[in-house]
Amino acid sequence: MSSGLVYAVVGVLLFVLGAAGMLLLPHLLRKILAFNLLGSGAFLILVGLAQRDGGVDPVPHAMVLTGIVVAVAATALALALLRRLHALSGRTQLADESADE
Amino acid sequence: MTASQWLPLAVLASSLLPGLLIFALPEERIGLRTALNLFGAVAKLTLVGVLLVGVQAGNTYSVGYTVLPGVDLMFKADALALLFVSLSSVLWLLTTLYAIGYLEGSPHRSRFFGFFSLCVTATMGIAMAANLFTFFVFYELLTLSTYPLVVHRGSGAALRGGTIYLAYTLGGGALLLTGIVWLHSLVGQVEFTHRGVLSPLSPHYADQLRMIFLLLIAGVGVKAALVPLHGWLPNAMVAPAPVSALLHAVAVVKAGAFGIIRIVYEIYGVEFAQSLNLLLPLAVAASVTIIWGSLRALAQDDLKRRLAYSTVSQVSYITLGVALFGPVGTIGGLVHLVHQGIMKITLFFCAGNYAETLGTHKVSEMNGAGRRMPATTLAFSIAALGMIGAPLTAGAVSKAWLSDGAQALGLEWVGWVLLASSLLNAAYFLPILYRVWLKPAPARWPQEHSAAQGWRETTWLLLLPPLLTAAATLAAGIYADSEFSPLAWAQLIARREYLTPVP
Amino acid sequence: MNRALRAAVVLGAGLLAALLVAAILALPVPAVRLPALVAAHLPASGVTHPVTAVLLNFRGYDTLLEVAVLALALVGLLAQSPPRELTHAPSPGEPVLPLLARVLVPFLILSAGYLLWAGAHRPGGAFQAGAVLAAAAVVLHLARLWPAWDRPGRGLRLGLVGGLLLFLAVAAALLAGGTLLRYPPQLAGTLILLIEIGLTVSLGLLLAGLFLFLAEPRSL
Amino acid sequence: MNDPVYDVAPWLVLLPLAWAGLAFVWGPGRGARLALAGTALQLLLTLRLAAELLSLGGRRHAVGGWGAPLGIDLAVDGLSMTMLLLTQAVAFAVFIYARAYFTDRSADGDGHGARNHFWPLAGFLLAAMNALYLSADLFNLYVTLELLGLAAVGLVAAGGNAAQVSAALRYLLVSLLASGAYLLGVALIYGSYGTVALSALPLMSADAPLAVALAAALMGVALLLKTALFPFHFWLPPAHGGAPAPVSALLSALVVKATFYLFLRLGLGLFAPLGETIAWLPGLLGSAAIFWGSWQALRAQRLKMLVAYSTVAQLGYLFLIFPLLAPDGLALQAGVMQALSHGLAKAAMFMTAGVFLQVSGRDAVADLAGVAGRLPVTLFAFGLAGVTLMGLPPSGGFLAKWLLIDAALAQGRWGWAAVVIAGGLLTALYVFRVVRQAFASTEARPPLAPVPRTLEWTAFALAAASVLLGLRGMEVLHLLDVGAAS
Amino acid sequence: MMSLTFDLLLGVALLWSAWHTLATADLIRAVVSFIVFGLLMVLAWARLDAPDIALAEAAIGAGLTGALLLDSVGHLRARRRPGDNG
Repeated sequence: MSSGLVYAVVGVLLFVLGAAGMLLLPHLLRKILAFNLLGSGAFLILVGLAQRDGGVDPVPHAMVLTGIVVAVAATALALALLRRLHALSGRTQLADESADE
Repeated sequence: MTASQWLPLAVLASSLLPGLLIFALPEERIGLRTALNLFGAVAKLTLVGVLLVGVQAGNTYSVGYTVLPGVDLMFKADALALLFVSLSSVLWLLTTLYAIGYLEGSPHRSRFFGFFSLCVTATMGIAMAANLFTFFVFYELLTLSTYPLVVHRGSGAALRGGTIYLAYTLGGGALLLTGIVWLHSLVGQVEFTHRGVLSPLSPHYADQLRMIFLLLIAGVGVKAALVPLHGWLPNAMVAPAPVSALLHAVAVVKAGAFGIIRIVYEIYGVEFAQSLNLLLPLAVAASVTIIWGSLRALAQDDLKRRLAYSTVSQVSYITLGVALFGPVGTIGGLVHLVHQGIMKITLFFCAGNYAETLGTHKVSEMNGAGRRMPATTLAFSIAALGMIGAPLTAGAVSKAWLSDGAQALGLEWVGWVLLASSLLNAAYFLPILYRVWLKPAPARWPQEHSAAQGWRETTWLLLLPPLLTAAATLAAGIYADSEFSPLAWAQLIARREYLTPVP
Repeated sequence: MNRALRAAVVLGAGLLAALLVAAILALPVPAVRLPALVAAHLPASGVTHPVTAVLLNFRGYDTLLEVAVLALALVGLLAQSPPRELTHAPSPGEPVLPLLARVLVPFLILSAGYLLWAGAHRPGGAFQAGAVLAAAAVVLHLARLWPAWDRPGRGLRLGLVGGLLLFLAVAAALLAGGTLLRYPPQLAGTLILLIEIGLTVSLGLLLAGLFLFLAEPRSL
Repeated sequence: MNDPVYDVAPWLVLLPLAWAGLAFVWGPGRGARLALAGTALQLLLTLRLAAELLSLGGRRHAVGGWGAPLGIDLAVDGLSMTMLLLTQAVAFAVFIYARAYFTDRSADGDGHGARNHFWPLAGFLLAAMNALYLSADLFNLYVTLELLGLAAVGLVAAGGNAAQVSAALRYLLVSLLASGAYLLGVALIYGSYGTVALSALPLMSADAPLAVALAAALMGVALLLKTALFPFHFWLPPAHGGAPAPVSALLSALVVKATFYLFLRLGLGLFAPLGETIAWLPGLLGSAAIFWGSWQALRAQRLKMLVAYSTVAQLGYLFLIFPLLAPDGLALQAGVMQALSHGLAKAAMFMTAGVFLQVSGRDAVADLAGVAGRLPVTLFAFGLAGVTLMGLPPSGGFLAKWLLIDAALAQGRWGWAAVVIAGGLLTALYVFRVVRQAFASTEARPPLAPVPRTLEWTAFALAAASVLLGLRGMEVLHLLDVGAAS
Repeated sequence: MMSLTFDLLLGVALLWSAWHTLATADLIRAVVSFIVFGLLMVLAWARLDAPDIALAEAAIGAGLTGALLLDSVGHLRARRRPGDNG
């Protein structure tokens, strides 16, 4: 088993953990953390799978660099929204139901 | 573009363009709006006259536009189309005059006349549609453009009536669409053609074709107010009088009846429809409607509702004529399309006049109205007698041809239906005539209009249209044998449909 | 969220994990090998470090859009930062010692410059350099040597999106010649360096901005 | 590698990015004119591109000159061209509207956040959509999806009140989860085939590795989440119904179409062999969306919520095409026609809702009584848009419905035809719920704020376009027939 | 197989820190776990011969994101209202 494959499997577990966390955890900050775990999992899979035979593949490296920047951008926006929501309503969770009104 | 192409389009445009312009007019531009209305109506009449001469000479007028592969928006001004077109355009002119007088001083007139013109355009499109797709387009357009007229007053009753109207007509439209697309998927696009287009299909499809027939007839049957699809018509009577007159006596219900004619004659073909055993059920449905409508009319005290049920009954004469396999019945049905229109619009004009001048809406309030409003009442009486089928009126001609057609087929029960219907007609019209002419007038009318003083019972704009249509009722009866009568035109159509000598 | 739904999510997650692991263990050898292609075209790319070549040349278009994502996030974030409330409790947490910051920051800036320069032929480049610059700003802020940012002025706004606009300008100039981001081989190295310099500044500002526009105002 | 004809396609991405950036530099609330000029230019370029496509066929543009699989390819065919046209046309109209909408005196609680940041965010949004339609590379598509998602979220949140922020957060989290799933799919594809260029990937047959099937499932679910297909629709109504009217118009008309397009593109191409076996599923979900969305629209108290739920329902139609896809092409034509006409009509509808809101300061359906007499143009626009949504002739929606029923009946699939018909009637129920209320006469005549005519007439123009589209069906289908460049 | 053992250990550490990030009750601890996770990711990238990503992860993934998260937690804490649970 190559390192690539090991990290791909770890990536799978991270992704699934993050996805479950995004769905199950009520606190918005946790959801944001979970999203970052999920993203890291996907990055690991991308690079790990591409390098499962041991060689180095620069293409997924570039993709992951792109992905990391996108992730931090999304995280910052999410945190800004969370802080705004907290400031306006004191809430740190989304209402359970998408009520009509 | 040749004349044969632009003439049908011009007929459409002569009401569409004024309608669109009227929408844009501010409320207070009364003069310009009236001019536009009348210009459109007169222009349309002129164009229709040109078409009539041309079609009688054997010219064909058609124009098409491809919308989707194998689906065309197509117009054709043939003899049958012109029967409906000329009826509608003559009555449009009269109703426009009437409406100008009727709505004087009321709000939202630009909107009213705009949609009114759109309705007429839709009617023209229905009449001149050359295939089911085009027919459907204008059929739904008619639904949509009538709705604002039904709810025009914005009262609770008007809104309710509008909702019921939509529920029926949109539902019917959905059935119609299903039938049309089904047919389309079987045979592709079919143009309306004399003697139908489906007979070459293999017998394998007979069951599907019966289902499609049911869907199509149910779809147009809503507007034709076939029982049990008639429920919208009495409720739509909340609309202002000109709307009831033109749309619910002429345009909308006739659009349904006209659709039945097109479907039976020019999609299925009468022979083929007969071979699928479709005509007898249709005749039964029409007969039931005739009797049921009359019975319900008897029970109504509200004049417009009584007239509405009378419409339910009378429009089915057309369907009945169509369903009577044979040229004589056909002629009866076709000619009734025109005759019923003239007569029923007269009645609605008069009902509007009574309501406007005296504030009477109920039959029971009409005692002695004849002496107060003799001209209106005269027109009303002529039309009512026509409806009953009294000699010398248009109604007599229709009924005679219909019962002859039934006899030719040996369908004795149809004769009984017609007789019963005439008796019922008499039962709900004659008491009114008795009241208005012979009973003493009350001391006070429910809501007498102060403007109508002196010898004039109302303004000439409200009086002229019913008098003219009443005169036409008589003329169509007395001069039925002349060359340009509706009857002659119906015979021309029947000749082309059956390709057999017609009496 | 009710219990059944939670159980379903956990179950689904487990199933997905099992399937994914099974799938990646059974993966066949891919038909296309990009590393060979990258190596083959590296000489024409204008740089010698393969990742930089992919990032700014072969897949430079991705990078262009990615910078847009970052700029966009900042715009979205600015829309969320309410007017500063000055009556605010002191921020929690231990401030980093100013002395450390004074030592660290020059070092960070130097290393950013190095990363930018090195990116052409070894690991590093605009992203890392920009990130290090941003880190320097964050450290300064935590050491209370640099204030949080309020509404940006026009100069700062220009700095924030300048890198993107420069990148766009190069792309547009090249597109005017026929193909998007097709560098003439002899100019490729120069143009990439130009873009990277612009990006380093803007990325540094953008990444720092993500923090500084959100951060608590701290007394200096 | 490139056509001898100069390729304008990449400008459709560069231009909006450029004016978005410049608008940001200009400053808060500025840049409207720049945006309008840019969008007008984009519209012209799109028209030129469409004309070229009709005469020369599909296009492919190798970014950087490298070509797939090393580089990224842009590709235009009939399908993407129709979507590009829709995007620029609707955006142009909405921008004219937005310029008049975001004035200092707008008293509708939308705040200044929306006004201050609308133009840059809208530019990024437009760039994202254009880039998505042009891209032929799975990873590049991921970046465009992120750009699109963040721009949309930013626009929803920009108003800055609690409901908007909450809706935006929900939208953002859904969008991020979906993007993550999509990215995992890309990783699996790259692992399986060593490339992410659509042109270099083989069509995935039934005996493809498990990883590929999983990738298809992950990417499919991701795109359904972003397109808000029932039952993934929960985020849409608060986001679309809560945002300022111009934003709602952009989101409902365009943004969900972009992810639908990608779903369709992958379903028709890459995953077609895999997709055929489960094509009934999107159809089924689409049907559920039609019924659920319509039902909720019927119950909604606020007009914008009603329109937002209508989007949920109308999106359902788009997915009805999947079980009906056949070589006759009817279902695909129906889908594109529905996407176009819904795009025009829904934008118009949200714009009319914005007019009502600006004029009366209220948004409840019940408050619309008597509007018919006072805002006839706006009500007319609403009605015309409603005609398209109901699928009544002669609108584009009617053509879509006709094609869809035709496709269903040609295959003897009665159930789907029945859903289409029933959906049309349900739509009529909620459309006329509004129209009826507008016609109601009312004693109370609360003062109405004057409304810029631009607002009324841009909504009207889009609504009229959605109806008139029904007369230009042939042009759309001709364009759609243009295949991809090899 | 030294390296494989290291990879497996690192994998376990990654998963453990990730789990801790989501499961720990205290938000500050969760964020600290996340920063630890980020630093472990740097190692993972290094093991995957991806120094570029490792650099970016260190600066952005662990550093900047961590700082952002910490700042936000502080912000939420400072304004927490009664009855609002972390």
